[in-house]
Amino acid sequence: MRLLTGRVTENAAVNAQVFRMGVRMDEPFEFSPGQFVNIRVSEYDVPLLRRPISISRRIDETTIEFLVKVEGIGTRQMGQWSQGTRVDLIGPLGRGFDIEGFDKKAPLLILGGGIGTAPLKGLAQELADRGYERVYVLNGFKEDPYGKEDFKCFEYRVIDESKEPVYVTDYLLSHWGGIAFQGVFACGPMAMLRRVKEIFREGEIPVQISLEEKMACGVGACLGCAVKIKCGNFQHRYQKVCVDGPVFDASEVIFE
Amino acid sequence: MRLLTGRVTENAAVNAQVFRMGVRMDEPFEFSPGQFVNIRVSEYDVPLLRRPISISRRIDETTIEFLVKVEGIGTRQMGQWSQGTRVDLIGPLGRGFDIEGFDKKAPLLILGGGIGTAPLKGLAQELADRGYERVYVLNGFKEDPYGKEDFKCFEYRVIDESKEPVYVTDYLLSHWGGIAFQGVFACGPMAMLRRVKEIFREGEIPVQISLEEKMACGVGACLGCAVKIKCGNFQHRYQKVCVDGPVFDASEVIFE
Amino acid sequence: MNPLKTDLNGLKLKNPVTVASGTFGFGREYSEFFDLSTLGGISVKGLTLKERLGNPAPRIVETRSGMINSVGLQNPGVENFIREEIPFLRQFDTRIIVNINGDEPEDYARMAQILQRADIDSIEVNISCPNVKSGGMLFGTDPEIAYQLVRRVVENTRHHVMVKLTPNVTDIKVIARAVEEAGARAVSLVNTFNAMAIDIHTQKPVLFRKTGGLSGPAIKPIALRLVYEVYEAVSIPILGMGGITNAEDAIEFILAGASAVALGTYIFVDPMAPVKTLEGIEAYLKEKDVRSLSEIIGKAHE
Amino acid sequence: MNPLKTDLNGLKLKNPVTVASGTFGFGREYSEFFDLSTLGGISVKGLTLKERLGNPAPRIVETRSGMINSVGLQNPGVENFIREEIPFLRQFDTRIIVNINGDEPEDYARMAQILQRADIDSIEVNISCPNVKSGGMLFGTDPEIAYQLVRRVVENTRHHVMVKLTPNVTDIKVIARAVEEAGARAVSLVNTFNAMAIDIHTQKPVLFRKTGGLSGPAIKPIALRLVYEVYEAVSIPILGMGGITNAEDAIEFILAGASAVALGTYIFVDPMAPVKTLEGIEAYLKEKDVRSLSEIIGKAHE
Ligand SMILES: Cc1cc2nc3c(=O)[nH]c(=O)nc-3n(C[C@H](O)[C@H](O)[C@H](O)COP(=O)(O)OP(=O)(O)OC[C@H]3O[C@@H](n4cnc5c(N)ncnc54)[C@H](O)[C@@H]3O)c2cc1C
Ligand SMILES: Cc1cc2nc3c(=O)[nH]c(=O)nc-3n(C[C@H](O)[C@H](O)[C@H](O)COP(=O)(O)OP(=O)(O)OC[C@H]3O[C@@H](n4cnc5c(N)ncnc54)[C@H](O)[C@@H]3O)c2cc1C
Ligand SMILES: Cc1cc2nc3c(=O)[nH]c(=O)nc-3n(C[C@H](O)[C@H](O)[C@H](O)COP(=O)(O)O)c2cc1C
Ligand SMILES: Cc1cc2nc3c(=O)[nH]c(=O)nc-3n(C[C@H](O)[C@H](O)[C@H](O)COP(=O)(O)O)c2cc1C
Ligand code: FES
Ligand code: FES
Repeated sequence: MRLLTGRVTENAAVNAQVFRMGVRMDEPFEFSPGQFVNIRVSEYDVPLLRRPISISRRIDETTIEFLVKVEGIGTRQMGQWSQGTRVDLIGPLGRGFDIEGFDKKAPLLILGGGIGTAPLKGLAQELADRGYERVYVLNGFKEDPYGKEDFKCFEYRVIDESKEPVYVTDYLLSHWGGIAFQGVFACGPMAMLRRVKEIFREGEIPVQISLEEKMACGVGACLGCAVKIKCGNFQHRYQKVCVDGPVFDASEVIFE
Repeated sequence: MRLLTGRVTENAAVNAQVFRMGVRMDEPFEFSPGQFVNIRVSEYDVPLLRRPISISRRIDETTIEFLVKVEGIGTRQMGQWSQGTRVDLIGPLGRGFDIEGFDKKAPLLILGGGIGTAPLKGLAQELADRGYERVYVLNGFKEDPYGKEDFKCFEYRVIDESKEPVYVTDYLLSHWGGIAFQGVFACGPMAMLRRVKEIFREGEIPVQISLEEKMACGVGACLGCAVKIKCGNFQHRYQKVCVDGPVFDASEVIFE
Repeated sequence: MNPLKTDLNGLKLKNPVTVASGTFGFGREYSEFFDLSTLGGISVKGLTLKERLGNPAPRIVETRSGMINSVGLQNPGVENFIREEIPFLRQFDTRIIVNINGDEPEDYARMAQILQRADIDSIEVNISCPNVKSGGMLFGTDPEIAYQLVRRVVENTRHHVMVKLTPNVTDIKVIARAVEEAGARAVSLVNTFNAMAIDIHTQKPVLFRKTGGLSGPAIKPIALRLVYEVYEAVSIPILGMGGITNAEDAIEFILAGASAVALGTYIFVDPMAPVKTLEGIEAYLKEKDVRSLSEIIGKAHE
Repeated sequence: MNPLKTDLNGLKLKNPVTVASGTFGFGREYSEFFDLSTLGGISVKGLTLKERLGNPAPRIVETRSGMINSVGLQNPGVENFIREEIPFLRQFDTRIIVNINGDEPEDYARMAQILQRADIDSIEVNISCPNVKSGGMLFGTDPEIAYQLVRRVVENTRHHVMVKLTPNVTDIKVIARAVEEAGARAVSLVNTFNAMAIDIHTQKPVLFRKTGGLSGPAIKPIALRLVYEVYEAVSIPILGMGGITNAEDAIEFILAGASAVALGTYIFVDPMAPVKTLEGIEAYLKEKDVRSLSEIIGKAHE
């Protein structure tokens, strides 16, 4: 993790709320899928704190892409950045998805919900590059789905809930229930992640979920981004989403 | 005074610290020389308070010009406004220069110091338009003087203190001391205004000085912009720079 | 039924949006921007028995998301106010809240007497002004003095009495309870926080009076916590303020326990803010299908 | 001679820029951004006798120019700290300031004993944490308790003892004098302000623990005033903090009376802020032709 600068290469609307932003870093930038950066929004400090945004995918050696949904004052300003705007970020941050040790020919599942699909793009790309042959992707959106063309995978299904009122987790059970996934990667709303954990609870297969929590430092110093993690049978402790995550083993996370 | 909007028509550097900004208001805009507006700098409220800026002159029925010196966070941002930027301002505010009742053929003096020359441009223009024939203008700058071409007057003298270390008030005494001015208008640093008051103290002629004080509301509600004014022989009271000024009769102002 | 109407224990407001003392003059200036009848109430610039000149300049300095003022209660005195300002304010369909201040506890009682015959809706007893040499905030930090002072005001008036509390205390609940016991019908909070700024070039405090009162968005989180605490401590209603900029802020105060709110500093930034805040609250109630404001007052405590 | 060196009554710092407890972990994270030997001192995350889990999330919420935290003293306990963190920190040429916290006054004395043998430079007695159920801030609001607590710590250690004061009091001078009398060698101030935010959609407080501590640029004007007041009340030196973002802010605190300063929240915004602040102070001293920092400490009082 380092304090780095770059410049916006393009900023394009994906739908009414989401934009795709390319940033060329001033030096080569290494990361693994699922990692994020902490972006300074304004030199005038409104908002004060940096905003954590996942790295969606690599464009070239120095250029990375973000997919951002406008939620409030920080993301709104980022959406207005024109080409050439200077970007000040700390990254890469956190532990991304663990893609070691899987069988290249057995099925893997990627589940995304809304803007949670952002880090999954890079994940799918990486898995494809590494020669995984049977990557299934299932993405759900409340409306205006996007990203279809970006996923490199064996099978891709997108659900537009405004037209087809079904959750990805339900679709999964009813349509892909028979597939013997060897691993699951998920990112999306808490309710979805909780449900994913339940669905795969009894199985032996690893389920990796990417969590969000409010962050101040993004580097592990403030202890702001606590997530409750199992610790022995009846106890818990807190881990930091920013350095111990954002990707966690679903079986360890205590949802409340 | 009203809450009005307009758009930046141009923003050009005058020297390293000063810029000239044109703003076309969304509707015709009336004002008199010496009045000012209170400008909202950022929709994100950094800085929080509006910034008072004199109207330098009229460009056309709806377009006005400002001359702004970069001092801090507010003026720096204004200097970055590109053509088309939306401007939110309250104005016109305050009491400008009183130019009634002078003899069109007798000499009038305008004294400016640095950015204090801003409202004097419009004053000189107005006096010329009204047919005053003998308007003398004397402007002093620490360095990098500007504005020569903008003053419509009978006699114009500019002092660049970086080359000619003399204050306008000294120059006035040594060079124009013999002229029987019927009225004086001055705007500039406090030290200059105080000296102007001293110079003309014994005379009968009216000296109008434009003052600055920190402002919050700009409309007379907060009582923030107090200036000490004589009240009887031994007493004082406070007036508001924003509504009772910014132009005051020098003989009434108590400098401390 | 009007879902916006609210009641500060006898002071009935047609809506919960008021403007804070000292930030709205006597209403004249902002009447040029919008119809003052839009407001639930107007708290006028703090008055004293006799006219006051106020402090020398500089009186204000901006800080991050806030400002410090040391106006020092410049005002025409209560008698001039009654004569010159009430007739103007009465043109509008809104409540007149009269903010009173004194050097001695007895000054407050005197002012209450003088205001007896005046056509006003509430007396706001300011025991929290940090910008005067004597009195002011001092009274608001000692529960015993606060009790006696408010008691005397209540005894001397038929008007609704509200007490304005200072945030510069260890435990605001103690003061709130004291003034409730003394007969206050409502409390308003918060006043400004003692604060200062230093000019690093002159190496002196920026304000002539060295310190002043901090207001604006910066203080909102502390003000909100104080309203939340006071709501649990007393049973009289609260007029909440401190850094409110829009409907969202106002609703936070209402959920914390305020029956009405006041905008202050932010009016300087956007004169239309009180109007927009009112519209936003109205939209929120509609969206949440709330029939009456009272349903959500203090709801964050549930 | 080094114009930057400063002395907190026995705790000698090579320069006045330190980092505030809880905002810098145990130094490991930010050591990846700059050489920690740049700093005058490091105050570590608040410790307790035994390991603490801290509060459930959400623990932080941003406000205008500030943030509220309710971390709740998550820490590994003092023994683990001594074993695992001191060796790391000692690699750097900087002062180690150990922030201690307790549920009972006696906890502090116990921790002081445990720290006796530890290789540290100062103990910062935190009697001002608003984010724990018992103890913490309570001790910092009562001069008598504060006196007794600090006295016991001083009796139990050979180390330099500094006391961290809470701003949530009516009169901070009283507390400052009490801890000075009890033998504190210095005071550090301010800790965070009790504050809250409410989510208007859920209609509940945002933080799990409802309230937390406000820090960041928003509080600077109040913190500065408190430092200014304490400087006039005690003769022990002050470590000043609260919303410092750059050299200009730091110099304001020094002029108000701080012998050294700490950056906190702003490090999250700009990890290089402590380094830039130090450079800026250095440039200021040069520009003003000041030979030693001590010449300008408290200068705004003249
Ligand atoms: C590890 C991580 C990766 C993320 N990746 C992406 C991404 O790739 N694309 C994307 O659009 N968003 C992503 N987010 C969420 C993004 O950080 C928030 O939407 C953003 O911080 C909101 O800032 P704002 O100023 O626009 O909204 P605000 O006005 O601050 O708040 C709007 C809403 O966002 C929530 N929020 C604010 N700050 C955070 C935060 N730090 N974390 C989570 N929620 C927050 C608030 O609670 C509120 O509900 C990620 C968050 C985390 C923690
Ligand atoms: C009636 C009036 C007319 C003015 N006309 C002009 C003009 O035509 N052109 C121009 O360049 N400037 C003008 N000024 C001054 C201008 O308002 C300040 O320079 C500006 O507000 C500084 O804001 P900032 O955010 O850039 O600086 P800040 O960072 O706020 O401060 C920088 C410096 O400016 C001073 N300052 C801040 N606010 C004010 C204020 N409200 N009034 C005076 N000084 C202030 C500060 O004390 C500080 O020394 C005028 C001021 C007044 C009161
Ligand atoms: C310039 C100014 C003058 C004020 N004068 C008074 C006053 O006379 N009486 C009073 O009770 N409060 C006074 N206040 C405090 C406000 O009424 C209000 O309590 C405080 O500013 C917090 O609200 P805000 O953050 O929305 O401004 C004043 C505030 C400001 C900014
Ligand atoms: C996330 C966070 C955690 C903190 N933890 C502690 C702590 O453990 N002990 C302590 O004395 N102060 C703690 N503080 C308070 C800071 O040390 C400092 O006093 C306060 O934040 C004001 O400075 P700032 O505005 O520069 O952040 C914490 C502050 C923050 C923001
Ligand atoms: S955001 Fe600071 S520890 Fe995770
Ligand atoms: S700036 Fe508010 S009264 Fe002049």
